[in-house]
Amino acid sequence: MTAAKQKPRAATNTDVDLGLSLLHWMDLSRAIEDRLHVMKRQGRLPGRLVSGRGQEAIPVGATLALEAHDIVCPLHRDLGANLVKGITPTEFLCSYLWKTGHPSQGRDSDVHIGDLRRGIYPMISHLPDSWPVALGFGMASTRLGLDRVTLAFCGDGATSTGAWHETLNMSAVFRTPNVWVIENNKYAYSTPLAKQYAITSLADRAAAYGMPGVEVDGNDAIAVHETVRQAVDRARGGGGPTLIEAHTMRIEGHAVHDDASYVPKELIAEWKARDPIDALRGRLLAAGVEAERLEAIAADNKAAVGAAVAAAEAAPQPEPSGSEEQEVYAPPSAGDWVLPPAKDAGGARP
Amino acid sequence: MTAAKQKPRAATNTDVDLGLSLLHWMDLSRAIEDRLHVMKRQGRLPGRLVSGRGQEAIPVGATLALEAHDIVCPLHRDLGANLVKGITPTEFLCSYLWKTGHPSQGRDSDVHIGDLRRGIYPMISHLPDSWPVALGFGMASTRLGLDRVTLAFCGDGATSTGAWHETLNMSAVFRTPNVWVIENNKYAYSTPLAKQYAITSLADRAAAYGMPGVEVDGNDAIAVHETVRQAVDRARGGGGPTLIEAHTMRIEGHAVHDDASYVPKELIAEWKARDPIDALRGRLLAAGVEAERLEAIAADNKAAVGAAVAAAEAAPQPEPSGSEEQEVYAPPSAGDWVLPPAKDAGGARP
Amino acid sequence: MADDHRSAGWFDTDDAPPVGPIAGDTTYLEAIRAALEDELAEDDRVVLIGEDIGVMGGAFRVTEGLWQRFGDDRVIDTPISEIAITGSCIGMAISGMRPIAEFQFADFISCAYDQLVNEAAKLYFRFGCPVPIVMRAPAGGGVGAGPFHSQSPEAVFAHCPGLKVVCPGSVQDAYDLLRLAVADPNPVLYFEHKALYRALRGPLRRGRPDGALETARIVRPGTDLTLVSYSATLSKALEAAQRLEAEDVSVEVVDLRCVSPIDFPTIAESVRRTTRCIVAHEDTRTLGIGAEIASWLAEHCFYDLDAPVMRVTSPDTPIPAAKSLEQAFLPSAEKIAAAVRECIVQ
Amino acid sequence: MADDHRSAGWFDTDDAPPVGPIAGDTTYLEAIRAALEDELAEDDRVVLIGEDIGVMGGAFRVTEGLWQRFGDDRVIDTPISEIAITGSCIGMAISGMRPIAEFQFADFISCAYDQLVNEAAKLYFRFGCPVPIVMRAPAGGGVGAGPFHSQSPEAVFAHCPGLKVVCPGSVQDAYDLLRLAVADPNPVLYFEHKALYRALRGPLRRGRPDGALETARIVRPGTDLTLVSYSATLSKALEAAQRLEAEDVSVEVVDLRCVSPIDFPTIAESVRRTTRCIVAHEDTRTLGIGAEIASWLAEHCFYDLDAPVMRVTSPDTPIPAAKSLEQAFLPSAEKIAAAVRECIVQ
Ligand SMILES: Cc1ncc(C[n+]2csc(CCOP(=O)(O)OP(=O)(O)O)c2C)c(N)n1
Ligand SMILES: Cc1ncc(C[n+]2csc(CCOP(=O)(O)OP(=O)(O)O)c2C)c(N)n1
Ligand SMILES: [Mg+2]
Ligand SMILES: [Mg+2]
Repeated sequence: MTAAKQKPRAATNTDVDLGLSLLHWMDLSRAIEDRLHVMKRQGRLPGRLVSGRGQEAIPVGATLALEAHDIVCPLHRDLGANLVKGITPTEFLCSYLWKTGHPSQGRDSDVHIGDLRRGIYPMISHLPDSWPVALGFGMASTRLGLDRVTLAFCGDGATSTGAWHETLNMSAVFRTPNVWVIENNKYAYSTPLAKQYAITSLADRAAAYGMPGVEVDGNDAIAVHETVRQAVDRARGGGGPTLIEAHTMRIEGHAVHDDASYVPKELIAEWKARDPIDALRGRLLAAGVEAERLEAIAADNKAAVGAAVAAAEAAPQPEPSGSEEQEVYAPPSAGDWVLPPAKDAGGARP
Repeated sequence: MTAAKQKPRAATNTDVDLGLSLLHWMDLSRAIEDRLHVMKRQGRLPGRLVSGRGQEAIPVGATLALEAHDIVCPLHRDLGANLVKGITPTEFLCSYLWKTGHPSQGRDSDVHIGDLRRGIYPMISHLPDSWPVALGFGMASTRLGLDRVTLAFCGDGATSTGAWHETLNMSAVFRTPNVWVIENNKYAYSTPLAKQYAITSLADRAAAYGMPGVEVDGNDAIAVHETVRQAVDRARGGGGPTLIEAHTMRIEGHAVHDDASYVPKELIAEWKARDPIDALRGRLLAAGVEAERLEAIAADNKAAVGAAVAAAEAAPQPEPSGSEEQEVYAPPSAGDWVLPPAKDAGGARP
Repeated sequence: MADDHRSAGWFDTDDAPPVGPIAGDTTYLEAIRAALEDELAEDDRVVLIGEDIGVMGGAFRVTEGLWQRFGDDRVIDTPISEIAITGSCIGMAISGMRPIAEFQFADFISCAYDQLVNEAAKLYFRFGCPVPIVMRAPAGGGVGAGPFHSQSPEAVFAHCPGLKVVCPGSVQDAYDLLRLAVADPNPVLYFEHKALYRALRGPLRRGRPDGALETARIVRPGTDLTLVSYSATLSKALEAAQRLEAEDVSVEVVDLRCVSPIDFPTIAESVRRTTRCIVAHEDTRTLGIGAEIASWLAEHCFYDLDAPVMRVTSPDTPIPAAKSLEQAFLPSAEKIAAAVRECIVQ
Repeated sequence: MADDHRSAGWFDTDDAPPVGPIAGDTTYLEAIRAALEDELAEDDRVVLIGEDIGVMGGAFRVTEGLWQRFGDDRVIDTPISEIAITGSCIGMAISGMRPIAEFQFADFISCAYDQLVNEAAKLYFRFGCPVPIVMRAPAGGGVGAGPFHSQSPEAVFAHCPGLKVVCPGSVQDAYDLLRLAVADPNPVLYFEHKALYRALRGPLRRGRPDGALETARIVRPGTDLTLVSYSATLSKALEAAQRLEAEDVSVEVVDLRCVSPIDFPTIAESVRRTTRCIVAHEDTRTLGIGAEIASWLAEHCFYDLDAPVMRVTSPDTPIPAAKSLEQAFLPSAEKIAAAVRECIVQ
C-alpha cells in the first residue's frame, strides 16, 4: 500500500444546510463552555474545567460526517463530538457538576463522558488510550461486516506516545475503517511543538505507516467536514484508514487554572482573529443567509444552555450505594453491549 | 530539522586491515554459534539457543565503528557486538551454560549478557526496552560532555512497539548522539514483514521523527561499517541521531527449536547465497590477501572456541548465596557505575 | 526438563513425547488448545489474536492447527504491539466479539498494563459497559527461562478492581477455566503455567463447564492443616501432602483456581476445620496472593487459627536463570512439607 | 477544597493562600520544591525531567521557578512519552547523573510500568549495576479528580523486588524522603499526595537528612493499639487517635514512610507492646500495603496479638469522581476511629 501525503484542501462549496448544522453544534458547544467558565468564576462549578474554545470546527465538522451507527472517540476538547452524537447539554452539565443524570452517574465526570449506545466511547485521561480501543472497533467492523467507521481524536501531544504508534501501525496493517484526527493546537499543556517533535507536519507520519495523510485548516468547519467525509467514505469503502492533521490553536489556557503565559500573545491574537464560528457565520452571511437565522441559532442555544444549567443544578447528587464492590464486575447475566444499530437497521444521521 | 532519506550506499573501498578485523569478529561469532548448535544436538547445552547466523555483518560492522568509551546495546542476534566490545568467548559460553564466569553469574543467561564497564548494556527480553535506556545514554553524553555515542540494535519486529516510537521521537527532539540500527531480517519470529507494517522501507520512518534515514545492505560488512561510521561521526559532531535499516535475512529458525517451515525455501536459499562471511572473504581474496591468512583466522577462532567450551564446561555452577533477598538492592555504599573512560582518558578501539 | 533441542517451544518445557491426538490422556497444553478449539467452533464471536499464533501455532504451539482450521479472520497474527493488541480486544469485545489474546510470555503483559488496568478494568464500573476479553499468557518458571520469561504477574492484576485472574493448576481446569473465562462478561487474565504444558497429564472432559469462574476447590481432603495453592505450585502442594501422609499428617489441599476475586468462603470453611493454614505459590512473597489470603484469614478466622498462617513462596528477588539458582528460588514440595511440619507443631 | 478557579493546578488542591516564600510555616508542596532546589544546587549530577515542569513549573507548580534558576539543561521538558522518560532516566543514571522524573499524575506511571519493573528494578540484581533514579508522582484522591487522576499505585510497585517506594505523610518527610531517595543508589518511586500539597503545613528543616530511607517512625506514642499508616491517611490516623484520646483510648501511630521495603522491626516492636494493630491506607484493600503488613504480623506476631489485625482502606473499586461518592470511598478519621473501637473490645 502506498502512502500519499495530500495537499491541504480548501472548502469547495458552502452548503447552507450543512453550514447551519455546523454552526448550530459549534455554537452550542461554545455556549456550554462559556457558561461553564462563568459558573466557575461564580463558584458554582466544582473540579476542573477544560474547553475546546476556538477548536469547535474540528469535533463538530468531523463528527457530522458520521452515520448514526458509527463510533466517535472524543478527547477533552471535543464536547462538540459528544453533542453531535447525542449527549445532551443537561447530561454534560450534570457530568461537570458531579450530579446524577448522565451516563456515569458521577463515577466519572466532566469531559469523561460518552455512551456506547449512542456511539460515543468515553475517554479516560491517559492519552490517547482510546485509540487502541478505536482500532478494535475498526477490526470488529471488518470482521462482523458492520459497515461501521470509527473516528478518533487526539492532540498534538498525544502523538508522542507509544499507544499512538502501535495503533496507527496496526490500523494500516489491517486496513481498518478508522479515521484518525490530530487536533494540532500548537501546545501540549505548556509544551510547544518544537519541544514535542522535530518535524514540520504530523500528517507526514502517515507515510511511516502506509496510510493517506491529510492536513486541513482546523478552523474551517466546512473544510474539516469535507476532509473527514472523504476519509469516512474511503474507510467505509474498504480503502482503509486516514490520518488527518487539523491545524488550530488553543487560544486559552490548558484548563481554567492556566493563564497560558508561556504562549506568545501574538500567536493567540492571530488565531483569535480566525475564530471558526465567526468565520462560518461570515460565510453563511455571504451566502445570503439572513442574520436573523444566525441570531436565532445563538438565542436557541443560549436558552437551551440556561435550561440545562437549571436542570443540572436541580439534579440530585449521586449517593453511595454501599454495594459498590459488587458493581465493579458485570454480572453473569450481562448481555452484549448495545451499540447503535448497523446502517441498514436504519440509523439516522444526527 | 529536515529529514532526508539517503540512498543505500555501496562500499567505497576495501581497507584490508578493516576487512580482516571484520572477518575475525564475524567468523568468531559464527564459530561460537555453530559450536553451540552442535552442543545443543549433543545435549550439552541447556535452555534456548538463538543465533545471528547470516547477520554477523551488522553487529560487527556497526560496533567496530565505535570508540572504546562508546556504548552498544545489543539484542539477541548481536553476539558480534558483544565480542567486539570485549565479552570473551568463555564468558559467552558460561552465560549459555548457566555457569559462573560471566557478568551476571547465572542470574541472567545466554544472550542476556553485557557489562557496562566495557560499554555493553545487557539486553532484556522485552523488545526493544534497551532503546529508551540508550536514549538516556545519549542525553547524558550531551549534558555531561562525555563525547560518547550510543549504538542500539533492534529487529524489524521491534519497530511496532510503543517503546520504539517514543525513543526515536525524543531522540530527534533532543538531537541525541545515538545511532539506531534496525536489522531487518524479514521476519519477526513467524511474522513476515507484510503482517508487521504496510510500508516498503522502515528507514522511511526516520522522516516521521526528523532524523536522517539510511538503508544499507546488511550482508555487506564494509558497507554497514561505513554507514554506521558516518552516523557515529555525525552523532559525535553534534549532528544528532540517525536511523539505519540494514537489510538481511534470518536464514535459520527464530531459535533452535524452530524449523522456520513458514519461510519460503527460495528466500532462504537466496540469502544463504549472499552469506556475509563468504562475501567478505571473497573481497579480501580479490584484494590480494592470501588464502592462508583467512584460514588462519578461522583456525585461530576455532581453537579459541574449543578452549572456551572447555573452560566453560569446567566452570562451576552458580550456587545460591542464601542471601539473595539482600542482593536485590544496591547498598548505600554503592558508588557510581564505572563506564568506560571518556575518549580523552585514552580508551583504545577494540 | 530435558535439553531436547527439538522441543516445541522457545524454551524446553518438558521431555514428554510429542503431542498426540487428544484422548483420555491429555496434556495441560492440549486442554487449553481444546478449549480454544471448542470456543472457536461453537461461537462465531470468538477470535484469537496475538503474535505468531497463526501459521506457527504460537511460541509454545498452543494454537497449533487452529489457524489452518479457522483461517485468518478468526486467528489473527499481529505485529509486536501489546498495547494495540489489548486495546483492540477491548474494542472488539464491546462490538460484540469475544477476543482471546495470547501474550507470547506473561512477562510481556507489562507492556499492556496501562490498557488493562485503566481501560479494561474500569469501563463497567464507570459506564456499565461489560468488557468480555480473555488475555492468555504463559507464566511461571521452572524451565530455566530467566528473569524475563518466567514471571508470575497474577498478584499485580489481582490488586486491580475490575479484572478477574485465573491460574489453572489441573488439566481439566486448563480447559474449564478458559471456557468460563470466555463466557464471563468481564476482562479475565488467564495465566497458564508453562512448566505444566506437557508435564501435566490427565483425562479431559470437553463441553461447556458448569460452575462459576471464581470458585476454589478442595482437591484433597484432610484434617490437620489447610494448604492453599494454585497453578504449578498446586502439584507441589499435592506432592507435599502425599509425603506428609506417610508421617501421619493429614493435609487438606485447596486449589484456588481463581486468584481474583478469591473464593474466601471455601478457604474459611476449610481453615475453620483444620485450624491451620499455609499458602504456597510461585510468585514472590511480598504482596503476593498469599498476603491477601493470610491477612484475610488473620482478620476473619483469628479465633479459629491455632497457628500463624504461613507463606511458602519464592523469595523477593527477580527469577534467576541458571537452573541451580532457579531451583533454590522456586517453592518445592520439600519446602512446603517443611513448612507444614513447622506449622503443625505450633 | 475550594472551587477557586485560579488554584495553582489542574485540579484544585486546596483553598490555601497563594504560595509564599519558604519559612517556618511551609507547605508539603514547598517542602518538595525545597528538596528539589537543594539537590539541584548542591549536586551537579541532578536533573529534573518530565512533562511541563519547565516554564510552567509542573501541573501542580511543584517545580515552579526551578527552570528559571537552573535552565534547560537541568530542568528538562519532554514530549508525552512516559516510556522514554523512564528509560532515559535509567540511561542517565547509569551514566553518572541523578535524574528525578515527574509524572504529571501518578496514574500515568502505568504507561511506564514495563520500564520500571523490567529494566530499572532488575539491573542491579542481574548485573550489579545500580540504577539511582527517582520517579516523583502526585498520587491519591480527595480532590474530586476521578478514577484517572487519583490513583494510589504504591502497592503495585511494592510488589516488585528491586524498587523502593516512599510515601511521605509530613512536611519534613516530603523534604527528607526526597533527598534520601536521591541519595539512594536504587530506583525509588516517590509518591507525593496531591491532597496534602497545600493543606499540610509545618516547620521545615532543610539540609541533608540523617537516617535511612526505609524506616518507619512512631509519630504518636500510645499503649492500646498500633495504628500504621502513611501519606494522606496518616493525617486522618492522627486525627482519629486524637479523638479517641477523649474516649480514653491510647493509640500509637506509626508512619510507615517507606512502603517498600517495609520497616517491620519498628512495627513489630510497637505491636508487641500494644497487642493490637490496624493498618489504614487510601489504596484499595485487596493486596494493598495493609495486606502485607497484616499477613507479616499474623505470621511473626501471632502470639503477641490480642485481636485480629484490621485494615481500613478504600473499597475494591475504581475511585469515583463525584465528591459525594469519593468521600464515601476514601478512608476517614471517623472510619479509622470506628475500627479502633471495634478492635479494642475484641
Ligand atoms: C499518558 C499521559 N501522560 C500525561 C498526561 C497529562 N496531560 C493531560 S493533557 C496533557 C497535554 C495534552 O496535549 P495535547 O495532546 O496536545 O492535547 P491538548 O490538551 O493540547 O488538546 C498532558 C500532558 C496524560 N493525560 N496522559
Ligand atoms: C515486547 C515483546 N513482545 C513479544 C516478545 C516475544 N518475542 C521475542 S523475539 C520476537 C520476534 C522478534 O522479531 P524481530 O524484532 O524482527 O527480531 P528478530 O528475532 O527477527 O531478530 C518476539 C515476538 C518480546 N520479546 N518482547
Ligand atoms: Mg495540543
Ligand atoms: Mg526480524
